[in-house]
Order: sequence, then C-alpha cells, then structure tokens
Amino acid sequence: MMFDDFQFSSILVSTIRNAPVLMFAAMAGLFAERSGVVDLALEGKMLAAAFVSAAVAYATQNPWFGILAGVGISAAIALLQGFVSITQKGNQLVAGIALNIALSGLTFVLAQFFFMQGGRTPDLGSARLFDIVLPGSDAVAGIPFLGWFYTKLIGGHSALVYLAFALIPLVHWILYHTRFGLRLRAVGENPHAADAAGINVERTRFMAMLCAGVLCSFSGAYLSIVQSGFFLRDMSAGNGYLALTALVFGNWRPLQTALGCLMFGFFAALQVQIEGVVFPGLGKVPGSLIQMIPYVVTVVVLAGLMAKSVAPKAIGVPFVKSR
Amino acid sequence: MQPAVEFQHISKRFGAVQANRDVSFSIAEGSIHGVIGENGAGKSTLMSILYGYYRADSGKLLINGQQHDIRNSHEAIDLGIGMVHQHFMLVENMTVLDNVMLGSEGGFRLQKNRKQLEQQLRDICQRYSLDVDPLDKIEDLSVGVQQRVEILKQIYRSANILILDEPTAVLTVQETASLFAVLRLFKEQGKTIILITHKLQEILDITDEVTVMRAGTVVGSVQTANTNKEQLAELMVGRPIETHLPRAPYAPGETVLDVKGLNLINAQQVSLLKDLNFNIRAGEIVAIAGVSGNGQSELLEVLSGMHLPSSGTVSMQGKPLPFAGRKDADGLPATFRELGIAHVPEDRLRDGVVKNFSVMMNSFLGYQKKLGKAFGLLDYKTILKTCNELLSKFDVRPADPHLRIALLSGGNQQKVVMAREMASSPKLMLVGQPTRGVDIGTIESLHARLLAMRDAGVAILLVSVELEEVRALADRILVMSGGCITGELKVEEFDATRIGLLMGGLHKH
Amino acid sequence: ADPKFAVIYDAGGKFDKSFNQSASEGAERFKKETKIGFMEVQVASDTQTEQVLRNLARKKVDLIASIGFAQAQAVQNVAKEFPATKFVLIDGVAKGDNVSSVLFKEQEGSYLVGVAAAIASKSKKVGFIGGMDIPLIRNFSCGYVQGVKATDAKVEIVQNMVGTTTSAWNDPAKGGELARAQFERGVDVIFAAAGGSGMGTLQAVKEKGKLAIGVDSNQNYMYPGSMLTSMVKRVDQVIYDSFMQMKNGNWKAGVAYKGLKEGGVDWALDKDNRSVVSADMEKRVNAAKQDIISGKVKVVDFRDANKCPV
Amino acid sequence: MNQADLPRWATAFALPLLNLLSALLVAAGVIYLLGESPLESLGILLNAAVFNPEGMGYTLFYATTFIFTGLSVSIAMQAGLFNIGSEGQMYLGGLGLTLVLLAFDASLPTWLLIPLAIAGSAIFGAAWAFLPGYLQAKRGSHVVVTTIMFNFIAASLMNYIIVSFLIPAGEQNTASRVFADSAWLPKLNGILPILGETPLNISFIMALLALLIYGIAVWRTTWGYQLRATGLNQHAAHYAGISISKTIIIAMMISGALAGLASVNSVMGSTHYLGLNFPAGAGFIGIAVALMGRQHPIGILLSSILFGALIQGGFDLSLEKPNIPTETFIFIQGLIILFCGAMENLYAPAISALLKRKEK
Ligand SMILES: Nc1ncnc2c1ncn2[C@@H]1O[C@H](COP(=O)(O)OP(=O)(O)OP(=O)(O)O)[C@@H](O)[C@H]1O
Ligand SMILES: Nc1ncnc2c1ncn2[C@@H]1O[C@H](COP(=O)(O)OP(=O)(O)OP(=O)(O)O)[C@@H](O)[C@H]1O
Ligand SMILES: [Mg+2]
Ligand SMILES: [Mg+2]
Repeated sequence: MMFDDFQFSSILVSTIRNAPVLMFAAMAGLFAERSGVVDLALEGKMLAAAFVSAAVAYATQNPWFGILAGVGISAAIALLQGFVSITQKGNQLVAGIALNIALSGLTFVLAQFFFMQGGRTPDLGSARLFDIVLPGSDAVAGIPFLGWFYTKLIGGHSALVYLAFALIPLVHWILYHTRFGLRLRAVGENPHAADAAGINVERTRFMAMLCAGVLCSFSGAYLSIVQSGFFLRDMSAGNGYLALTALVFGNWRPLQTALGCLMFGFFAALQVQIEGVVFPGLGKVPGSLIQMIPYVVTVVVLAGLMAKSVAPKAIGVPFVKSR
Repeated sequence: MQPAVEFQHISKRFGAVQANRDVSFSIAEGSIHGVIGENGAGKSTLMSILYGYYRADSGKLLINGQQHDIRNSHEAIDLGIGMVHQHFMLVENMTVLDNVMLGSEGGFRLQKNRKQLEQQLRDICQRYSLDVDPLDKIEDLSVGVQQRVEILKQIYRSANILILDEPTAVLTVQETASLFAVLRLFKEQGKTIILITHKLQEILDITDEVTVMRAGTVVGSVQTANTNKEQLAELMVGRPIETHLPRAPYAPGETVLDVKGLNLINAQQVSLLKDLNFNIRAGEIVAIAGVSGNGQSELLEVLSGMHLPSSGTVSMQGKPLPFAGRKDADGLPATFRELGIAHVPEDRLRDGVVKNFSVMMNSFLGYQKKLGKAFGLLDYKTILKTCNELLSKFDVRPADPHLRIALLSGGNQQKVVMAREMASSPKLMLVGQPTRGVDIGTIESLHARLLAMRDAGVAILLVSVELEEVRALADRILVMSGGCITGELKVEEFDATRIGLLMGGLHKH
Repeated sequence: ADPKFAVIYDAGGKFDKSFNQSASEGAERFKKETKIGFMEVQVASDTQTEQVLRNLARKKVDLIASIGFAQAQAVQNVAKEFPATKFVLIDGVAKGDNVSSVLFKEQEGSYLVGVAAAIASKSKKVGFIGGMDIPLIRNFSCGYVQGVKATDAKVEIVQNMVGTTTSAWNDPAKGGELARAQFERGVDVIFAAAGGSGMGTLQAVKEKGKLAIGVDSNQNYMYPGSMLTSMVKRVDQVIYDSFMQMKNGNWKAGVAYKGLKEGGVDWALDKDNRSVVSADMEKRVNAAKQDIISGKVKVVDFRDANKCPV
Repeated sequence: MNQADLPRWATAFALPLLNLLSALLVAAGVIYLLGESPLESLGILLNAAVFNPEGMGYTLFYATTFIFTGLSVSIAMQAGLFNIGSEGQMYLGGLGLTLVLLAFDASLPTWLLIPLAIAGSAIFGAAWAFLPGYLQAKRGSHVVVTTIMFNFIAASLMNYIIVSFLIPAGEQNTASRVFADSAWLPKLNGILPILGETPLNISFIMALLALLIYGIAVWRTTWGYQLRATGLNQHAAHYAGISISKTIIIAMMISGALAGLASVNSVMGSTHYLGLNFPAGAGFIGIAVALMGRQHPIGILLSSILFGALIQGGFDLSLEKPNIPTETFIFIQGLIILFCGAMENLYAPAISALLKRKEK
C-alpha cells in the first residue's frame, strides 16, 4: 500500500465517530471531579449502561427505552458511589475501582443468565439507533468537499453524536454560568468555604454524581446500541480510563477536555489509517507498535505542553467537619 | 433589652477533649462583645456551635430570645448570623464576586445577577471605604484584602449577628484600624458583633463587654470600661502576666549571617527581593518589620534553603551558602540545617508540620537524618523520650506525643514547632510570625525562650507583623517594603509612626 | 461404563462465536447423539489451565479436549503425569503418547475466501481485520492475501488489527470502526478474524451494504445478504470425531494437520449467502479448492518461516 | 461518631469482619438468583481454597503474586502516588527475567541463574516505572495518567517483542520457549508433600520477606519517614529538607521493581515461559489489595490471601456448578473491595451505640 492511500477526510469522520464515547464519559467525570469526588468508576458505569441499554432495547425493540433504562441504572450506580464516597466518606479511589470490578463481573453474569450467549446480548437489529440524514443530503452529496462535509462529516451520525457535541457548550454554561455550577466548583475547591456559605456540601456532591451518572450512561449506550449493536463483556475496553486522562489533560475544563477526547479519537483514527502504510525510510511499522501511538502522544503531551494541570483542590477528600 | 444571643449550659466534647463545658453567657443586641481565652480554651468551638458548624452535646441556644436548634450554617445564615472564620473561608480560584455570591446567588442563572451584584459591591466598598475589586481572583489577593472580602460577604448578606474569629491575627495596624472602623459602623447600624482575639489592646479599644474562657468554661464576663489589660490577662491565664521580659545587655558577637546584594525575581519576572544587604551577629535579634507580602516570606525561604535566590551571596560564618550550581532548591534545606540554621516557618500548617503525623513524629521533622542509626533505623525510644521532654518544657497541651498534631489547637502546634527548632541548638534561628494566633500566656513563654537563646549567643532573624512583638524582642529593626529594606533602626529609637512610614515604602536611603 | 469427557475453553470463552464455540457445538452434538455428557470450563491464565487439567485427570476423566494453542504447554506437562488420560489439543502441538494434537491449515480456507473476495470486490480493494497480531491470525491473513493475489494481482488488501491486549477479542466498537475506516479507503469486502470484535465488523458491513466474510464457524446466518461467505474451521467435527472414537475405542494419539483435503477447513455456501455468490464465483472458488486438494496449488503456511510470500 | 471512639478490637477485627460478611451476603443473594444454594457453594469454595491442602497451595500461589503487586501499589501510595501501572511493570519484569534466562539458562548454574533472573525482573520493572516517576517529579505530569498510558504501551510493546522475536520458529503459542530446568524455582511441595502438585514455590517466602522489609523500611527507618512525609505534605517535606523529586522517583522505581518481582512467581514458578498477557490483571488486583490492606504489611498479606482464595475457590466452584460462571467471582471481588475497602465505617455507628448501651 502506498502513502497516498492515507485519507485525511476519513480520519476526520472517524474521529467524530470515536469521540462521543470519551466525551460523554469525560463530561460525566468532569461533574463528579469538579465537585470533589474522584470518579474512577466511569468504566463500570459505562459497562452497566451499555448492558442495560442493549438488554432493554432488545427486549422492547426500541432503542430509546434502552437509553432511558441505561440512564436509570447508571444514575443509580452513581448514587451508590455517592453513598460510599460522600455519605460513608469512604476512599473514593477504592469505591471506583471496586465498582468497576464488580460491574465487569455482574454485567457478564446477568447477560449470561438472561441471554445465554456468553455474556453477550442478542443483536439489536432494527432496535439500534439510526443515523440521522440531514435534510438536503441528496442534493449536495455530489458536490466536491461540501458534499463530503455535509453528508459525512457533520451529517450521517446518530442522535447521540450530536448530543455529545451539544454537551460541550452546555456543560460550559452550567459550570460557569449557573448557580449549580458555581456551587459545584466551590464544593470541589473548598468545601469548608462552601459549607460556611450555607451550602449543603453533600447534597451538591450528590447532584454532581447524578449528572455524572446520567452523562456516563450515554457513553455506554453509544457503545452498545450505536457502535456495536449488542453488548459484549468488558466492551468499555479501557475507555473510561482514557476519558479520565482526557479530563486531566483538559485541566478539568469542558472545552479543553472535549478537545482531549477529540485528540484521542483522532489518534485512534490515525492509527487505523497508518497501519500497513509504507513509510519512506522506515518501511512498514508493525501494527502492535502503531497501536501505541495514542498513548505515547498522551505522555509526550502531558510531559511537554500541559505539564501543570491543576486538579480541583478538594478532589478525593471526603468532607469532614473537623480539623 | 433582650440579648441577641444567649448561650445556656452549652457543652461539647471531641473524643477525650471537653472543648466546652456548661458555657452560659449572653450578648446584648447592638453591642460589640469580646471573647478571649488561651489557645484551646474553646472559643472557636463555641462560635462554631452558634454558626451551626458543630452541634452542642447539650445546652440551649437563644437567638433574640427564641430557642433555636441550628443544624447547619444555612440555618444560621437564615437567622441573620454571619461568621468570619479564623482561617478564611474563600474559594481561592474564584473571583471576589463569585465568593460573595456563593450561597445567595438569587436565581439559577448567574449572568444578570452577576452584573447587579458587581455594582452593588462597588457601592458597598465605597460606603465602607473597603478597597476591593470584585473581579479580582482571591488567590491574587493579600491576606488583608481577603479579610475585607470576608467582611464584604457579611455586609452583602446583611448579617445582624457577626462573629469574627481572630480577624486581626494577620492584619497590619492600619488594616486593623480600618476593620474596626467598619465594625463601629456596624454597631451604629444596630448589629451585634462577637469578636475573638488574643490582643487585649483590641478588646479594650473596641468592645463593650468581654467574656473570658478557660479550659472550656466561662470564667467571667466584664464590662470593658471597668477593666484593664492586667486584670484580663490574669483572668485568662490564671496568673499575672509579665509584660516586660528581662534581657541581658546588648553585646553582639561576630557576624553569623551576611547577606550581600540579594535579589529574587519570580517566574512572572516580578522582583520580590531587591538588592538586600544586611548581617546578623551572634547574640542579637534582628527583626524584620513590614506589612505582610512585602518580601519577608521570600527572604525567610531563601535563607532557609527552601528557595533559590536569583543573585547575590549569603555567607554563614564567612562561608557562602551553597546556592550556586543548583537548578532548584529540592532537598537544600537539609544542607542548611546541617550548617546550623533552624527555621520556624510562617505558615506552620502548610510547611511546619505534617498534619497526619503524631506530635512525636512531628517532633523531629527536618532532623530525621540525624536520628537514623544502622540501616537508617529510627530510634523511637530516644525520640519518644526527647519528645516528652519538649512537650513538658514547652507546656504543650495536651502533652500526648501520640496525638495527631492536627488535633492540637494552633497555639499548641506552634509550641511544638518552636520546641523542635530550638532543640536543634542552631547558630542561626529564622523565626516567622512566631506568635500568630497564640494566646498571651504562650506569647510570654515563647518570647522568654527567644530572648534566652539570644542571650546564649544565637543569631536570630525575626519576621513579624506585630510591632509590639518586634519592640519586645528586637535589638535592631529592619523595615521592608516592596522587597527593599527601607530603613534600619535600633530598638531604642523605636518610633511606631516612623516605622509605619517606612513600611508604607516612604524610604530614604 | 461410558467414558467421561471434558472441554477446556481458552480465554475467548465458550460463546466466542468462533473456535471455542465451534468446539462446544461439536461436543453438544456428540452429547445429543450419544446421551453422554461432558464437563466444560473456561480458563483465564496458563497456570489455571494446568490446574484444571490435573484436576480433571484426577477425577478420572477419560478424554480432555483443550481448545487453543495457549494450552499446549500445560497439556504436555499434565499428559506426562497422567498417562491413562487422553488429551486432544486444538491449534497446538504437545508431545505425549496420550495426546492428539490437531492443527488446521487455516491458510487453505483463507485462500478460498480470498478468491471469493477478489471476485466479489467491485472497488478492487479488500480488507482484513484481525484480533491480535499473533502468528495464528497472520496465517489467516496470509492465506487470504495469497488467494486474493492469485485471483487478481491488482486487488489491494488493507489490513488492521484490533489491539494488543486480550480485550482485542472483545471490542466490537473498534471492530466496527476499523471496518468503517476501511470503507473510507475504498474497501468493499472484509474478512474478519477477530473473535467478538469481528461481530462489530460484520455489523458495520451489513449497515453499509458491503460484504463480509465470517470466520471459524459458519457465520453466514448472522447477516444473510451481506455475508459473502465464512471460512469455517471444523473444530466441531474434530471434537465430535475424537469423542466418538473414544467411545468406540479407536481413539489414536499423534499430530494431525487438517486442511481442505481432510475437511478441516472450508468455505461456507448455504441459503444465507446463495444470493451473493454468483455461479461464476462458485465455480472459480471450487476450482481453487480442487487445485489445492490435488496439490496443484500450494498455499504457504505463514508459520513455517514466519513469513508471508506476498 | 467515628472510628476513634471505638476500641481497637472493633476497628481491627469486628468492622472488617462485618463488612466481609455483608459482601458475602450480597454475593449469596446473587448465587441464589442464579439458582444455586449459597451455603453449599460456600462449602465448596472453602473446601477448594482453604481446607484442601492442595487448594490452599494454589491459594497461596496466587496470593504470592498479589503480595508483590499489592506492595508495589502500597509503596507508591506511601509517597502519595497512585501507581496504576503495576500491571505493565509486572509485564516488563517478566521480559527482564526472560531475557536473562533465554541468554544464560544453558550456561549458568542454578544458584547464579535464578538470582540473576530475579534481578532482571526487578530492574526491568523499575525501569518501566522510572519514566512516569520522573515525569511526575520533574514535569508534574499526573502519575495516574502516565501509568495508565504505560500499561497500554507495555501491552503493545510486549506483543511486538513476543510475537516478533520470542516465539520459537514453528511454534503456535504466543510465548517464549520453555526455560531449562535449572531456571525453575524450587517448589515448596518438596518440603511439604501435602501440598501435592501445587506450583507454590520459594517466591512465597520471598513475598513474606518483602512484606517484612516493607514494614520496617516504611515505619522504622529515616527513609520511610521521609517517604511518608512526602506523601502526606509535600510542603512540609520540602521544608524538612527532603528531596521531593528524588523521593518520588525512587518510590516509583521501587514500586516498579516490586511489580516486576511479581512476575517471578508466575513465570519462573509456574509456566516456565513468557506468555502473552501473562499478568492477567494481577497488577490491578494489587491496587485492590493495597487499598483493602490499608498499605499495612499484615493487611496486604491477608487481602492477598483472600483474593487468592477467591480465585482458586471460585474456579473450582464454577467447575462443579455450571450455573455459576467464574465471572461471578469477579463480581464478588468487587463487592468485597467495596465493602471492606471503602465502607469501613458502615457499622461503626451501630457498634458504637451497642457499646454505649452496654456501658450504661
Ligand atoms: N474537630 C475537633 N476534633 C478534636 N478536637 C478538637 C476539634 N476541634 C477542637 N478540638 C479541641 O477542642 C479544644 C478547643 O478548641 P478551640 O479551637 O475551640 O480552641 P480556641 O479557644 O479557639 O483556641 P485558639 O485560641 O488556639 O484558636 C482544643 O483542645 C482542641 O484541640
Ligand atoms: N513509641 C514507639 N515505639 C516504637 N514504635 C513506634 C512508636 N511510636 C510509633 N511507632 C511506630 O511508628 C509508626 C507510625 O507512628 P505515628 O505516630 O506516625 O503513627 P501515625 O502516623 O499516626 O500512623 P497511623 O497512620 O498508623 O495512625 C507506628 O505504627 C509504629 O510502628
Ligand atoms: Mg480558635
Ligand atoms: Mg487560634
């Protein structure tokens, strides 16, 4: 294969398809972590939502019911996580990892119990979420660039993709221009100050966890009822951790975090494209080395450009009214 | 007239510590009421109960004659109670505006309210002569200004009962004066103010009535007009306080520390220390006076090895300190300690102690290398013995070496740090704000120890914002302003007005 | 008494829609026909394999089927300790007088589906998606490439692997994404040898109305109309036969290579892909099959020299 | 109401026990829903993992690996670092010892070969942890993120190395060749025949030794004091003359070395070859072990054994009860970590109230 086979347009489209999984999860993490609760359980919530969404969508043959059920379960788990790390003041890292492990096992066991297909749900078939074709797509499809731009790049994705991108300004607005956002940030930065200002720290954190649960569920639903069309064990495949990385990378700010997600999506797409490409001088780089690209880039970027990321100050610390 | 606040038989205990025991007294409406007492007497605890931060184990709380069970600060705020805490309760990475707004935003969307509030704050600042820009970020502000933000918050929320827990501990004389001006305005408006302070002069200056606490109980309430410093001090401590400490005549030895052309420029290219030149001789106390934030902290950090200077030389007993050829100060303080430099840091909670270590584990922080035996094993038996000696010598309460140091009151933590640094028998002692937030009984004993060290021939550099302290301890006084030394005088020439001018930066070289 | 049987699946698990599943189907067929049951278990690590093997041997199981090359070493160790127990190992070779090692000539079946792909492709670009970059998968891809090139040297092949950890077999989202990326590059027929991740590929292919080739078991039924064919690897048959031989007392140890000739691999043609396989294609693929069986065409095994000739 | 009010026996034994029971109760519910008897299952599990000596041998064999990964995570935590990279460090540690063995197993005598291989695993593990440590210390890059990335990178790198260089020609298995007998770690069943055919080997003794050294180093030495001070308050540590970056880098390298040592048990003690993905999640279980064991040597030992028993017993149970897939035990592991590691105070109020009532 030649170097000219390398298609930039396809990389961009692929980036847009890859990013939502990370974007939902990263925004979920953003709510939790800006409120001071480390959310290592993104992975677990994603899996749970992916399973429940797929199972319910299959049972009802309606993707929207699936998404709704996914929201419910993910929110419930987030509240449980809240109970452990806010009410019980338990170690938030432990809570997160424990939930990930437990849900990785439980989703398999349940999927196996109900469907008997080795921890897989049946194919959703028509109960998958359809791709939206923008009005007038046929008309512009033939036009060079514009056609591609309108029908492939910004059009032809599922509703969840648009929701993911719409979240960026929305989360920004909530965080910086609403009462909830102000309180959320205060609680994550200095809960004692917030408490002294008459804010119920625990309630605010619970609200944040609820947001995190809801957002994270879309990530799971996207995996199972948009990208794959069924649930498979451990299908989150580390995306929850990658989303956290994007969050750190984006300094816990919505716009930068979304950029981080897009960057990961981009490198994943790039990696697919350069597999098997003959580089002048280098020859064919082995696939397993190309798989490293997104991770190496992250490390390099973290070490170089964005060395100083500043976490919310109270992150990981349960709020205890004491010295 | 009905009292604004009435405490009835309030008790509160933390584990083994009875912080408040059957506390009863009342505060008249529209008055300024002082509360004093030694470190750990239970003042902050009592006020925290009033503000809903803690809940009393037993007892009643009456606000304007009505019994209330205040479960959280939200309910306290609803009752018109406001509190300015000992440690500021501000969100550092937010603006003044957002901090004031927090908790009383007036609606879900902030945009419109932000505009309104900004104007309102500018008006308030003008009316009360508070110099604060609502759009500044807290982390960029000096402590004095942060204090004003706390006040601003209370004005905005129109608190009727205002609790101030040691508001003046970090303020300069001028700042204190302007704070008091505001408090007097409040009083004119009929607000009730509760003021906790360790500075008896302030009690005399501004309060109407004062309640004295000791070991969790109230030992008495008196009308301010009918009392004086000595009487209050005796009530507090249970014995008369010596205000004039004896000291040997000034007879300095050879030069211990010699600073030449010292400069410090930070990453933002701001010059924090400008061409400093001074020396300290054995057996003298040199005090640096100045408004905090004028380079004193940085000077201490450089001299203790925590920070590298940009240029200049510092010699210790004739030998230059090993700044040269280093990229950062990582690990440097250890070298400095070996050279005989001890350091009591200004911010003890941040730098001076590891909060989650026990008192014993903190009692050798910085000197851990000295204690390692074979294979670096620590000799806990000796450590414990030494620690117990220090605790009893410095009268740390409670004298429990295994207690987590965070559970000691601020004053007692300070005693532990002082004890540790003094015990290292240094040649040069750097002391930052040694008595900040410390009660007068303790101040007396700490001062006595510093003077004894001086008499024993140790060179001491004291940084303090308290002019009283500077006067009581120093042999020579350097005044700093804007990173420069703006003047030097002997203690005999002490003149508060002149020092005030020098601190303001009106220097003549 | 009836002999006792057991199947040990590797990390992919019984329901991998791939060779583990195929093994389980063979055992089930045996069970249905003979009413003789079997034990089954899935292992997570190489240490566990040995533990289970020993455990089963102690329980006096007569024939243990170990699925997957990762069990080779463990089978060899335990077979030595329990000479009375028989073992059948799929995809790997273990020494021992009581071990039957069965290897498949995946390259031959892959060659056939390569031929089909080259004929079916309109864009003259075909794709391959593997789970992990390991010799077994490279053997699939290498046979496939040989078939494609032999049919039409101008057809290009785009290849991708899903990942480098075990989750590479369980990442349908990535499997689908790789497929879509290959479409963008003009590919219109994809051969997926990626376990569970391949499900995502087949799905994406169905969506975009392109053609996919299944692997291991006959996957044509999954998306009739968009499945060009499947490269079947008859693990089920091997297990079934082996169990039967055991029952009938004519079980034999040794190493067996199962290619087209032995019926170990094949391409699948049934009602589900009838509509997409033209008569010409059927003829040419079957001709290629005959050539391989007769030895006229020799398909290179990647593993012989860890090298692919094209 | 907090732990401080409770006597030591309550916080050290009663609370963890109650939490463990709660986790098992939830697990019992799930097993019941799957259609099996929880009590019978527990019996099978205990028998397979504890009462049966060979089962116990396997339990301890798995525990050995977890002790090392648990120590790896713990030592980093003492310095305030959350090392998620033990998995990758263990993987690389396996490469280190394999390279030594592939090069020398034919030429060197056992007494030299084995220590050399062990050193190889520690060195490779430490080297793999060095960069995240260095970047954290000097560039402030979050060690959590970099170690996660390094896990992925390790997986890719090892895949490349094993597949391209280590598989012997003509072999199917994605693994190196089997090492010569001289490189096999002596098994403990030589001394204790009751253990039967378990792979439990001398690295278990090494693990116990490591626990002891860890305990002494962290709590009894100057170095440990400096490590903990850095972990608890970096400002104070700097003030105390402790070199923060040195402490962080060394802590990470020791952490990596310990993770690397975890590979000794699996590779030299059991499989005798380097297989693809051989750590199989042991690095992540190390996180759970460290958290549940509160970074205390005894805690680490006990929780390692608990996880070893779950793996061993669960495995046997699912063989006997086809309705209970092995994944059930992944779920139970999670539950136990959740209850014992994150909700340690769940029953504190109840116990406290009980004690108060008794006093009166
Ligand atoms: N949350 C707590 N947990 C345990 N002990 C506490 C707690 N808060 C206060 N104490 C203890 O209660 C006693 C009273 O503390 P408090 O802070 O009220 O004293 P204070 O009079 O404000 O002292 P200071 O003048 O130093 O500010 C002290 O012995 C202190 O150690
Ligand atoms: N008097 C002593 N004699 C011997 N060893 C001691 C002594 N005091 C403390 N230690 C050792 O030092 C360790 C830490 O002591 P320290 O007082 O710092 O406890 P800590 O930091 O509060 O620890 P923890 O987190 O376990 O509560 C103790 O667990 C013990 O092993
Ligand atoms: Mg106080
Ligand atoms: Mg105080």
